[in-house]
Amino acid sequence: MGLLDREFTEDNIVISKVDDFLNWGRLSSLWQVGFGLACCAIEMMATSASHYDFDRFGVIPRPTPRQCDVIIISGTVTFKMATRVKRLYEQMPDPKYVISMGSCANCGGPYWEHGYHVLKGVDRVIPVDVYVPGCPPRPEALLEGLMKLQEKIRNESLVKKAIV
Amino acid sequence: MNLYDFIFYFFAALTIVSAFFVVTTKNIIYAAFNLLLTFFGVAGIYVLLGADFLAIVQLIIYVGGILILMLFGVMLTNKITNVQIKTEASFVIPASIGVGLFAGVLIAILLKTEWRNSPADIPISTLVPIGKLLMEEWAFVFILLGVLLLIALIGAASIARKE
Amino acid sequence: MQEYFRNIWQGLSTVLTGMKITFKHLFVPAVTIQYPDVKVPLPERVRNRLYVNMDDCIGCDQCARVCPVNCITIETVKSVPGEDLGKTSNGKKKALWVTQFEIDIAKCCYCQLCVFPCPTECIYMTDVYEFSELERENLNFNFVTLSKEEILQKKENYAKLEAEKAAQKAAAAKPAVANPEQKPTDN
Amino acid sequence: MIFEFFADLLGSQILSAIIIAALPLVFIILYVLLANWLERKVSAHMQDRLGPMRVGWHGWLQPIADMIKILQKEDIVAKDADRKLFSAAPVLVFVGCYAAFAAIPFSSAFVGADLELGLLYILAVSSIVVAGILMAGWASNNKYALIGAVRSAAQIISYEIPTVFIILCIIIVSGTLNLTTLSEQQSGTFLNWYILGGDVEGWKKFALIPFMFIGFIVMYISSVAESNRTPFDLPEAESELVAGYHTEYSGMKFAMYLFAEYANMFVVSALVVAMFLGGYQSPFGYVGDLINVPWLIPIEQFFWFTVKGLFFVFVQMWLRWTLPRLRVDQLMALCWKYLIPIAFVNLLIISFLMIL
Repeated sequence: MGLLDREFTEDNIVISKVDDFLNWGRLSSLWQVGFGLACCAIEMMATSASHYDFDRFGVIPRPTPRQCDVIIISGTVTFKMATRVKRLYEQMPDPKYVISMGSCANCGGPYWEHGYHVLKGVDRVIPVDVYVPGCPPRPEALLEGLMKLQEKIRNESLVKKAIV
Repeated sequence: MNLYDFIFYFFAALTIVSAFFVVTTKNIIYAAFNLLLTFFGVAGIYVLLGADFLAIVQLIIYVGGILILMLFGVMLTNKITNVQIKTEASFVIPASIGVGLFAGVLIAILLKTEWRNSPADIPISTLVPIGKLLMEEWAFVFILLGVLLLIALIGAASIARKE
Repeated sequence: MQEYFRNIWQGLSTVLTGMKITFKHLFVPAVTIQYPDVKVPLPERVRNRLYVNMDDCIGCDQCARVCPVNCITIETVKSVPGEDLGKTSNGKKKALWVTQFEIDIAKCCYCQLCVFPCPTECIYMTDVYEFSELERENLNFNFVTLSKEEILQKKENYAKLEAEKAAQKAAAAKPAVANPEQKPTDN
Repeated sequence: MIFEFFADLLGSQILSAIIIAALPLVFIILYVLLANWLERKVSAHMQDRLGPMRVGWHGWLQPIADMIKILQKEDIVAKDADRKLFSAAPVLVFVGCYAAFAAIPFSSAFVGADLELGLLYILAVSSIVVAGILMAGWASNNKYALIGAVRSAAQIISYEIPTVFIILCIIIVSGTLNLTTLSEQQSGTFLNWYILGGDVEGWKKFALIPFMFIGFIVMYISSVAESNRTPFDLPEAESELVAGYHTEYSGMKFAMYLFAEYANMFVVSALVVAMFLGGYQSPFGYVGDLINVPWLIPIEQFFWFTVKGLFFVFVQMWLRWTLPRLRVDQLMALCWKYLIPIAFVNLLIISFLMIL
């Protein structure tokens, strides 16, 4: 993986074409951790099921985090679960992405003020790429979040970003 | 270098190196998996010697059966990976005498054998002659062995039964 | 023995039946809605993203108080006499400048409770559901129409008014209580 | 034969051997890409879904995208894993499947090694796969991986027994273990296929048909079990064992398991095809014979072999999306109480018929 580990300081036409190619591969086959937390997980399952069909985007649930690219935090993250979520995330191989689905995962949702047991937003333990709002979000909203993530991946680059 | 030479040296090296590791490694699982490579190399050499049936049987029985059984035994036995295997010599004098004798016999055989130096030709399969011999000349022994195995099987099953 | 053969028969026949069903479904047209190209029409009273029509908002704070998760933050400044804030669409006269009206949609639980108490029906739920964001701060929607300078000015105006009122009060009360040092602490 | 052709062309036996060995690899890669796409499409359409749609026409680029992505993934070796065995296991598993391709007769012109013991050879090298899976399970240092590996080994070893019985049936009828000879014996129309009694003459042919059919079914069931596919996918049952023996594998090492699994599916299908369904023989006769173009025949044979093999791969996918997973005891009961007695009785009846 020598090529990928190195960060290029200059942009050029070859690298940007390679970039596009590699990004295309990553964005069109985002395998998901088969992992659901709360009521949003039902909606996530509906997204995988026949009517919305996550597989159209190349998303299939894999049982083990070692073979996954994206983890969808679907629902309330309790403190007890937060450690598990973090461990699952750490077990995934790079490059990995996180979709935070629903109000509870975004910022604690209904429990953001008085929930003694709920993590106030999953971004306190793992870096979130896309926040999908909704309580729970419609399957379309999740698909839209996934497409936003794909856009984000499309704009990733091997070129080292200049410090702005 | 001939293709057959190439293959022979490959399998010979595989056999010797992995056999060396089987003896020297302290990890019992490593020993088992190196044994797999040894069996595999020996099977390859059998093929080059024209004993193709023997090679296949070696693979099926030793790799597919006995080795897997050994691995099962090792893996399902409690704490076997923590057992200290003694690798230092304990009976130096008797062992060296025994090894010396064995080595002497081996070397004597090596020196006395008249090695054929004819180039390797593609061997004819031994399958049909073996089948004919088993079914015609040695049919009685063959059936006897089959009965023996059957008895062993039934015995194992009756021992394994709970009631 | 009979049981044994019945088992075999049952096993084979049920597998074949199942395979027949799945094979039929291979040719059933898919029910999939191809989302970005095709969108299902939403039900009429669907509850999705909140929207506030600031033209109608009178800053009554009722929606914020009823919100079960406190995701609405409202701050108002009283208007000074002479300012015309205009009227709402159902004829109510506005009396407050709304200097802050934020809905943290990330916290919102889409219960629609804020919609009912609104006297001017200015807060309502739209059918927009595709608004995922890359940053959480972007989910904190600010509906205030006034610019920052205007807000500052409104606050100043009100402060001035208060100060004037206080000064008047102080002037009226001066003969009674001769204690000018307390004036600054009043504000 | 193709080996001599390359040896003449390049003037080097070693080089031509390497080329011959690489040809199945090309086939495996192309086939895995196709099978992966097919699997997702078949599964989707059986559930009234569409499957991959967003990359290329009906998602035909999906497996390629998967491969590009897997190439970029981090290669994790867990801290407590046994590094050497952990890296060696996927290679061993893939080698086992790949070695089996050597004896598979793709057409009369292309068969890697025309072995007299072809059938037994395929059985023998598939035992290396078992060792590789056990190695993966042990080296991962993960309870799920180990349980999956042990289950897999138990399953494959048990189901080898009915397979061998059915192979014995075929040996008795055909008198050969050579897959090419076996295919040649079934030449002509599909009436000569061994599932329809083969080239045996007279009433025996008709008497053989039901027993050959039973043999075919037993063989197919046990071959599905040997390639660890649903309903016999207990080694990687995701609802109980995370992902079984490849739980800890990521990136290219996992891709090798993926390749090995799909390659194994084709090997067992090819074995069934070569034994019962005419091997590379066309069911009707050849276009090359009709228009008198002899070099067309091997290409047609390759086509027929691939089509038949892919059909049985498709049936495996079909079964996968039809049947639920078996329990361990049911799995063993199916093998030891049903398949083995049936295969054994079948063997006795067929040998009796052939003596008559």
